[in-house]
Amino acid sequence: MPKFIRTVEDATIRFAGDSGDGMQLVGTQFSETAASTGIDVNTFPDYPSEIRAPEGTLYGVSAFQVHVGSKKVNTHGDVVDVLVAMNASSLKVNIPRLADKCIIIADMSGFDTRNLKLAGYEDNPLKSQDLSNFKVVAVDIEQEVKKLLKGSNIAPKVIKKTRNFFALGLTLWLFDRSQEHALRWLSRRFANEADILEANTRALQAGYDYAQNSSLLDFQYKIEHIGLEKGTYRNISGNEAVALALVAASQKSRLPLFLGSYPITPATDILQYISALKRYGIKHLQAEDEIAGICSAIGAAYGGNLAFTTTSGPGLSLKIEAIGLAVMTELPLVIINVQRAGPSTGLPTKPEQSDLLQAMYGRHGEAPLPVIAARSAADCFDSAYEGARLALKYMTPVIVLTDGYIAQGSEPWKVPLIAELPDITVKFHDDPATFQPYKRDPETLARMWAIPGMQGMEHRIGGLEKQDIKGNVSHDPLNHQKMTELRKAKIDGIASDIPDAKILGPDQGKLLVLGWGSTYGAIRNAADIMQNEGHQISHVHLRHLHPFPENLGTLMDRFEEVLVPEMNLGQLQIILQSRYLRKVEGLHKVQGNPFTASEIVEKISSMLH
Amino acid sequence: MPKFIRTVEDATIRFAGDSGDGMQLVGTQFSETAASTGIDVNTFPDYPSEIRAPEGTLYGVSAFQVHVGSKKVNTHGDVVDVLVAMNASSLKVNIPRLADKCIIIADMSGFDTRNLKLAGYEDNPLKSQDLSNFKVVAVDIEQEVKKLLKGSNIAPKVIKKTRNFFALGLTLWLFDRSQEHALRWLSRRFANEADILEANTRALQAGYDYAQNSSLLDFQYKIEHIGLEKGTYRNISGNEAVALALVAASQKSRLPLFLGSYPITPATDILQYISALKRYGIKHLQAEDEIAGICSAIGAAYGGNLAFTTTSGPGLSLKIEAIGLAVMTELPLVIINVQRAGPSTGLPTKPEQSDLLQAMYGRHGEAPLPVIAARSAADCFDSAYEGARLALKYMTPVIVLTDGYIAQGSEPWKVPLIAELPDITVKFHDDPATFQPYKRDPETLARMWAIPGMQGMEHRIGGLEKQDIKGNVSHDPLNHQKMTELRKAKIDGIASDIPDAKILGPDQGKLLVLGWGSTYGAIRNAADIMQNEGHQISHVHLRHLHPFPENLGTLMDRFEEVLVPEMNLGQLQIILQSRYLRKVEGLHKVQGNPFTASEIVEKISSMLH
Amino acid sequence: MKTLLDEILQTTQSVPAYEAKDFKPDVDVRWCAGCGAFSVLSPVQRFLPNLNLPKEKIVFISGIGCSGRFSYYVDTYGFHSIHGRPIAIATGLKIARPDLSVWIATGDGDCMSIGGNHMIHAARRNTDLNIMLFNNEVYSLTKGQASPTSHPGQITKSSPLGSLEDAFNPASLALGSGAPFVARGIDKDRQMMQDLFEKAAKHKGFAFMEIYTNCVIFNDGAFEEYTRKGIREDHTLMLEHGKPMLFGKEMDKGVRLDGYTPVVVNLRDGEYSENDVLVHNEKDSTLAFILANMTYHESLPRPIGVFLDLERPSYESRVEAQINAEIEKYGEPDFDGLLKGKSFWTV
Amino acid sequence: MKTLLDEILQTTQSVPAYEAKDFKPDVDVRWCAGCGAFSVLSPVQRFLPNLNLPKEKIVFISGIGCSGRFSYYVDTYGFHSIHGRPIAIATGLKIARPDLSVWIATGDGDCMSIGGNHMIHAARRNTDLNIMLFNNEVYSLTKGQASPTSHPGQITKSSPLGSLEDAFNPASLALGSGAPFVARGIDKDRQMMQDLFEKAAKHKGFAFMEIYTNCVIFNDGAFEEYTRKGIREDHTLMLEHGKPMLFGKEMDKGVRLDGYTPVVVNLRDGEYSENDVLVHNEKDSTLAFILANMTYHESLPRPIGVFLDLERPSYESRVEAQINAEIEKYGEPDFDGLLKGKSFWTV
Ligand SMILES: Cc1ncc(C[n+]2csc(CCOP(=O)(O)OP(=O)(O)O)c2C)c(N)n1
Ligand SMILES: Cc1ncc(C[n+]2csc(CCOP(=O)(O)OP(=O)(O)O)c2C)c(N)n1
Ligand code: SF4
Ligand code: SF4
Ligand SMILES: [Mg+2]
Ligand SMILES: [Mg+2]
Repeated sequence: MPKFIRTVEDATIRFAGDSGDGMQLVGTQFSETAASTGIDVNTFPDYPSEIRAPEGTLYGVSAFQVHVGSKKVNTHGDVVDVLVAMNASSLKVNIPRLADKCIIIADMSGFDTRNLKLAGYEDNPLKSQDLSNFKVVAVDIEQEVKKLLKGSNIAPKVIKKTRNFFALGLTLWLFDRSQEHALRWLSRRFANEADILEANTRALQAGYDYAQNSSLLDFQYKIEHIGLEKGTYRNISGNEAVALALVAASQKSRLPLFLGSYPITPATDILQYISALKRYGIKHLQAEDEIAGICSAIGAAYGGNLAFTTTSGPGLSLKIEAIGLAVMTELPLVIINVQRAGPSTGLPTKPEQSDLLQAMYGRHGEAPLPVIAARSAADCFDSAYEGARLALKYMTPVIVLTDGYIAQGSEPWKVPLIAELPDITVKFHDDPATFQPYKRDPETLARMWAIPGMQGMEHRIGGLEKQDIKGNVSHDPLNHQKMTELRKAKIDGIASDIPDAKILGPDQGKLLVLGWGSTYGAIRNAADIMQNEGHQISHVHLRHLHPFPENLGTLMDRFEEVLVPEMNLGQLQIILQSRYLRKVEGLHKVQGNPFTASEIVEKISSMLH
Repeated sequence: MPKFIRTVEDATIRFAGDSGDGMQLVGTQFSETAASTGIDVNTFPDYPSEIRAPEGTLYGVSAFQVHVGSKKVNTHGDVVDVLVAMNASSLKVNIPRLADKCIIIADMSGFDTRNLKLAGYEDNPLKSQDLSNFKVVAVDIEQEVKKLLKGSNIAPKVIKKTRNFFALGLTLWLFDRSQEHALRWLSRRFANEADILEANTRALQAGYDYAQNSSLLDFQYKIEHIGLEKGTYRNISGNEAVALALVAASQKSRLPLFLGSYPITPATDILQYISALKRYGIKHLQAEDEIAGICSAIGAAYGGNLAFTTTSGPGLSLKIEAIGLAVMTELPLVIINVQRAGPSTGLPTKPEQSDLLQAMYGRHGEAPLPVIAARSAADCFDSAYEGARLALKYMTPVIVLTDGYIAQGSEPWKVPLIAELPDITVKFHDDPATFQPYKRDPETLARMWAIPGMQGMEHRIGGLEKQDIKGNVSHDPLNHQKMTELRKAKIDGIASDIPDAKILGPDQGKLLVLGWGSTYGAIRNAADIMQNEGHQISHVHLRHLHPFPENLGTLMDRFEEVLVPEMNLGQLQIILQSRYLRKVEGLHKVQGNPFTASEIVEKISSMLH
Repeated sequence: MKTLLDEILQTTQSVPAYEAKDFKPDVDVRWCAGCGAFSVLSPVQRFLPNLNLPKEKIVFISGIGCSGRFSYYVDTYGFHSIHGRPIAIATGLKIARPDLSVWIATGDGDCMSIGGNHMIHAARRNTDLNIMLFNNEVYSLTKGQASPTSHPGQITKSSPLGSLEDAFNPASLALGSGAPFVARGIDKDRQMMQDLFEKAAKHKGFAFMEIYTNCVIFNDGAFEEYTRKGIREDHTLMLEHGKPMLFGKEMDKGVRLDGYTPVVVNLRDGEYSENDVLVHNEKDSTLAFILANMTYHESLPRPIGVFLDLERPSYESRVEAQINAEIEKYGEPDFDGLLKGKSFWTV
Repeated sequence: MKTLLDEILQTTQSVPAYEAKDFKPDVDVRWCAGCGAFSVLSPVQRFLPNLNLPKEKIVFISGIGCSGRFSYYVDTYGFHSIHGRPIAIATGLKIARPDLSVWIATGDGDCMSIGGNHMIHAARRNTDLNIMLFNNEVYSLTKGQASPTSHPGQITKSSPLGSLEDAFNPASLALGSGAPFVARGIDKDRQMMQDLFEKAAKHKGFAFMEIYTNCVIFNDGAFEEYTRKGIREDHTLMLEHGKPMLFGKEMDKGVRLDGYTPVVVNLRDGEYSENDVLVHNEKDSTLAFILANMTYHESLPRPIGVFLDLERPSYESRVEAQINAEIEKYGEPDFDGLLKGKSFWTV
């Protein structure tokens, strides 16, 4: 039947179902299809905190959200335009997220008496007026696939499991995307399981056809291609990007890579990813605890490796003492902290930005180190790579902050060639005659590096204060003052080695929105909206949180007000105020989920009036 | 022979010798005598970092410094007026500390060829012109005591060991103090060792007589009595004061006391002190590590004890994660951190104030808690007691900061009666019908407390975010925001429960010197000097570092400039600037030893001009 | 020296006649269907009435992991702490409050990996704690990484090419640390579990129970040899104090010491009889080592039951004794005197 | 896949003919006169030439404690780390750099208290590290507190009324953790120490050496029974592989198994002969447990020497093997390809 074409700039689709329904899988397929067919995507998986909650329950709902658009979408979408709901519970928990007129694609087989009861529905909402704000497309997918595959030799259990691919087909049609990517994936994945391959392939096709023929769906979305730079692209999550960044930095520096880590949500993926890379010669240790994780990395760094450790809040707290040792011994070390909601165990699966002050100040003694934050999944690559660059160039531990939102969310990433990446040249000191363990490069203030195995430069390092240049243990008062100041000067000096903060929008004006980390997307979109409405506002998003870019102060000075939206109670705010002695307004969200653009728009508006 | 009387306001005497020479002992005797005979004292021991360095070496010198005065002396003295040097090394390392005209009482037997060589002297300095700035009183003490005890049955080894008491006698005479206290101590200590008792007693007397008759000592110091309030006094070190404060708070709150700790310099004394108090029913655990130290304290607090943990920098770093748990579970806990020079192992026996930012901000997640700092040895009692009061009243962990200087230094302390101490009333919730684990006292916002063993109030706490009031695990976004803000509001609210900051000096003026912790003495003395010279400066010394006293901002506003001297690179400065948005000048000393008043005077002067 | 606690806790009420259901709180149990942890929970709830303690005197402390949720599922006092630290927290609690019965629910990661140090020290110190180690040989809550009890070669998300580490043998580690009570249980055998809990409760001191719990999601079937009827009889040696070590479907195999190495002998062919077979003795610490050391030997059955059950004074009882001796010696403490110390003066 | 390290470290120079003095750096040794640590340092310096490695390939890593200073006193690469963590640091170093010979100097507090978790995991994991545990049964650097090897009743600054805790038996703990090489040495017996270091160096895997070192300041005489001539013969059992376990001034006493419990028998009265006595076998892990378990038994001599010396592939060699197998399977890695992944597209 003939359909309208509805051209939109962006749209958000959310696949929701029971944990066993395969929503993560088809969500990923949808987003890969979208991205590879030329539109922008940004995704976020939303698992239940239970490993496998009882079927059909409200807390067992698993979802995967995809935001697609003809320009950079930046976030996984504030509100949902299309909901796929495989059962009653997945409808119910998602209602608050739905946009007006949202299309709800509901699998009626998930709305039987049992499912309704588990969701706490008295009546079937698909049949009531409750959803009158929305457009409901109710399909009994189970029936459809059973019909479709009747007579085949395929087991009923397998047939039932194809419901998600039927739903995928349906949504692919709705967004006018080809089935090719999904088909290719299926044939790769189930190369040796012909019946599963056939069942899913046919379900996918059937879903697509169903949509095409359904009178309920009277339009198709049209989203223009986003004009991307030429190049090779892939979807990438923040955690993958971190792992790849370290691999790339290891290639670039020509140092072996070593990861010492202990599993913790939401950082575990990085360890898992690295653990599969033995064919690339990469070593790792899943240590007995976080302390051993970082200490083993310190040992590997001491041995001349590019060493890193990965963790999340509680693990960072445990690594504090050893970070101090890395500061004192001036060994290169990258510490990746994937922030989650605290304090203590907090909301372990939810993102927050509340480890910034700890990263800055959380060590006993004066122990300064660079702090860097990634703004998006793809930016995790650049940020972690920059962390490695600084660590090796300045002989220092570096903390790189990401968070559960961008770590697990994904977006397209233009894949660089390693040859094109910024230079990381390591030079071990190789002249025994001039070697001194604490002699410094006059420019960077980095100490000389010689590693075990290098002849004639045997020396000893450690956690006690060391004599300037010579590196012997020293209790001399003035030496301690000097070394303390040198360690600080070394880190402060990095300011001249990093790019100026870039202003997105006018150079001056009423309000500067200053952000860091994963709030980038929401702030970007909010700023866009406000700028389009003609407001005199700008946006600066910081990668380098310590030291700050040199121009940051003057840049802030050109605005009447500065707003810092943070997923904490105002941590960057504290640092900025102390450093620049000016009042900064905060917007603080600590709800275990990211800002929406509209929350920021609202705050900006209220400040402008 | 007739002597002059030299009346002074204060004087500093330093007992220095080899580690085996018993300098700590006679230093303590001298200071106890001084204090109990009505003049003020302030002491600081200065051990070598080696356990037992080879005899006679420069790094084997052990010293004990006593500052006495007719008004509060506040510090252990910037420069030394009288040096007791038992050997060549102890003279050499102390020369830089000596005041012009300093009296050097040197034991010539410690300046033989061997000792001179170990000290790196070519010629005997006692016989050269090198010491012409000083007044040298060279006595061959070994000869003197040998002469004295010749014919007695006392072993030569014992006789040699009495040199320190001879020196003590000498100095007691010089300061016109009676030998009574020392004699009493000797007869108690060596009640069962008649020969040692006799030898030391006679050596003490001989030293006293020697001084009286010596033509080299042509004057006696006279120091007026300090007009102390009526009461009972004792000398106390900061570490002892902390231990006693917790004991007192436990009596006052009527809760059993529990200490969970792991040894670490310079905090170990507290653990050792507590471990000897079993007859007072006090329990402690020397745990396997710092983590178990604090965790066992959390367990004891959960069981209804007044629980505390003691540590120093590296140990605080290890306790960070568990502190977060105490914040989340809202259990009362006192964390004593005796700061030492960092980062990492740093200068483990030397004081510093560089853990403030860690105490404030060093936890993952938003985990606010009160931070308190003690200003002097005796003030450790009040500060630690206040820590216990806040912990129990507000159901929160509290960090109390002291440092190696005041922890090991001592001063007279007016001993309170427990009955007179500020009230600490604990009320467990005892009505099962109204019990809710996270229901709060509307005034303090402290949550209700019920402990295992109380019937009908079984409940579960933990590190996951909890539902307001009910205390169930909650992933609700708005609940997390609310709880995060409640935890902050609870701590912020303490501001109204603490005294206003007290200004020492004029209410307004050119310069406010704002300090915290052990810099008190040096700042106090510097401010005194400047105020006496008529400068418009004042001094405020903070006990409460988080939250600040409510009047602090307005108080600062009344001064043109604010100076914050700190033994770090400007940590309070960072907090103040962020909070009050005004420039604060810093004076930063990180040399492993405290400020002298003159360093601060110099800085104030330069700021006033 | 009466404290506030002595007042509020002094009620010496009689213990109600509980049933298992009295220990079931009104919350949903959120483990996966079929999780082995259920098979630990129910014998716990069934044995608790036999503890003969008012429920407010019982505390469950857990760490982080699927096993960590245990403390929500027993209607007593509970503390769901942080990863690896439940034993350290429980140690403080038990010393401070010897009147409580303290139970710990922990996992192979929580107890043996990050919490290893607390485990071995608690064993040495012998505080009266009852440790239930839910050993599923994998990190489950974090979705399937290798644990210190994962076997070499095990494919997990963090060892996709096969684990390269040897596994801890928890019983050996506990014994090597000095634990006086060491046992191994199996989730599927609920009666045995219930008996085991009762024995652990009776034991005044550190009681270490390794419990094989099947994780149906991330390591399903890890213990099938020891749980599946028809197979398990040939692969497990059920230890009983004073009884010869026989096993097998027909109880026709035995364990014998060859020198000091345990070997399996067949009793049917007449070479060996029951008299040649080792007799279990829970009081013999050397035998306990030998038995623990049998773990992971392909040719030997896996011992299940109580390896060792020795009594020595618990740490908290030694603390109490030392305090009482001191108080006896010095009399009622004088706290004002303590503050004054020995060298004071008056003005 | 050549790295910078392959370049700078590739020199295959011959090993100089070192003498002990080549391993003495030009610094003052700052232990107390008479400290047992000296008696470890000198055999180490004497054995190092026999390692047959260029000195730059040798690394000493230490924690904090008097023992921690060790790394300053050997003229090789050295890392004086933080309290309790030398093994964890060494683990990373050895995995990253299997070409190095890695030695750890640690104390009973450093290794057994705060560092206990790293110790047991390193034992299990079997990284090729050589652990020298300076056991002086006290915390010395912090001036005399109880340690996990202090004996019950020991008076220390933190146990002024007598320690209430039982001591770890380091050998049992190491064995219980899975250590393949476990030994006990005594500071006073320098030749034995030197031999022990050579055996440990030869052992490719985790080698755990408990060394009784006398602290003359805070725990003087702790090991006198095992060191003083005329007494020690009756209190120590010097283990030798393949030799019967005889001891005593006249070598007229032996250790025999009674059931599985070791007992002392007198060979003079004719009831028992050398043939009844246990024969040491370093390859038998059950025997090692039995021997370790003899520690602290008043009536039994203290075993000294190598308890166990088993070879199993070291962790770092397994890592290398897995990497090599993967590279063999997949060929030269394509890093640009890795960055692109499997699902990429081009614009
Ligand atoms: C300090 C810290 N590190 C890591 C984690 C993440 N974490 C939670 S549970 C767990 C392991 C769980 O394994 P196990 O103890 O075997 O419990 P199971 O889930 O298998 O019952 C880990 C690594 C954490 N919560 N805290
Ligand atoms: C994290 C941390 N905790 C505590 C300390 C203090 N400390 C230094 S050495 C030591 C114990 C030393 O005992 P041991 O390991 O037996 O060494 P020994 O001095 O007896 O050789 C302690 C507790 C520290 N430096 N760091
Ligand atoms: S993941 Fe495994 S251990 Fe966790 S609840 Fe499910 S079955 Fe049990
Ligand atoms: S204190 Fe003891 S262990 Fe330390 S150096 Fe002196 S004798 Fe050796
Ligand atoms: Mg597990
Ligand atoms: Mg020791």
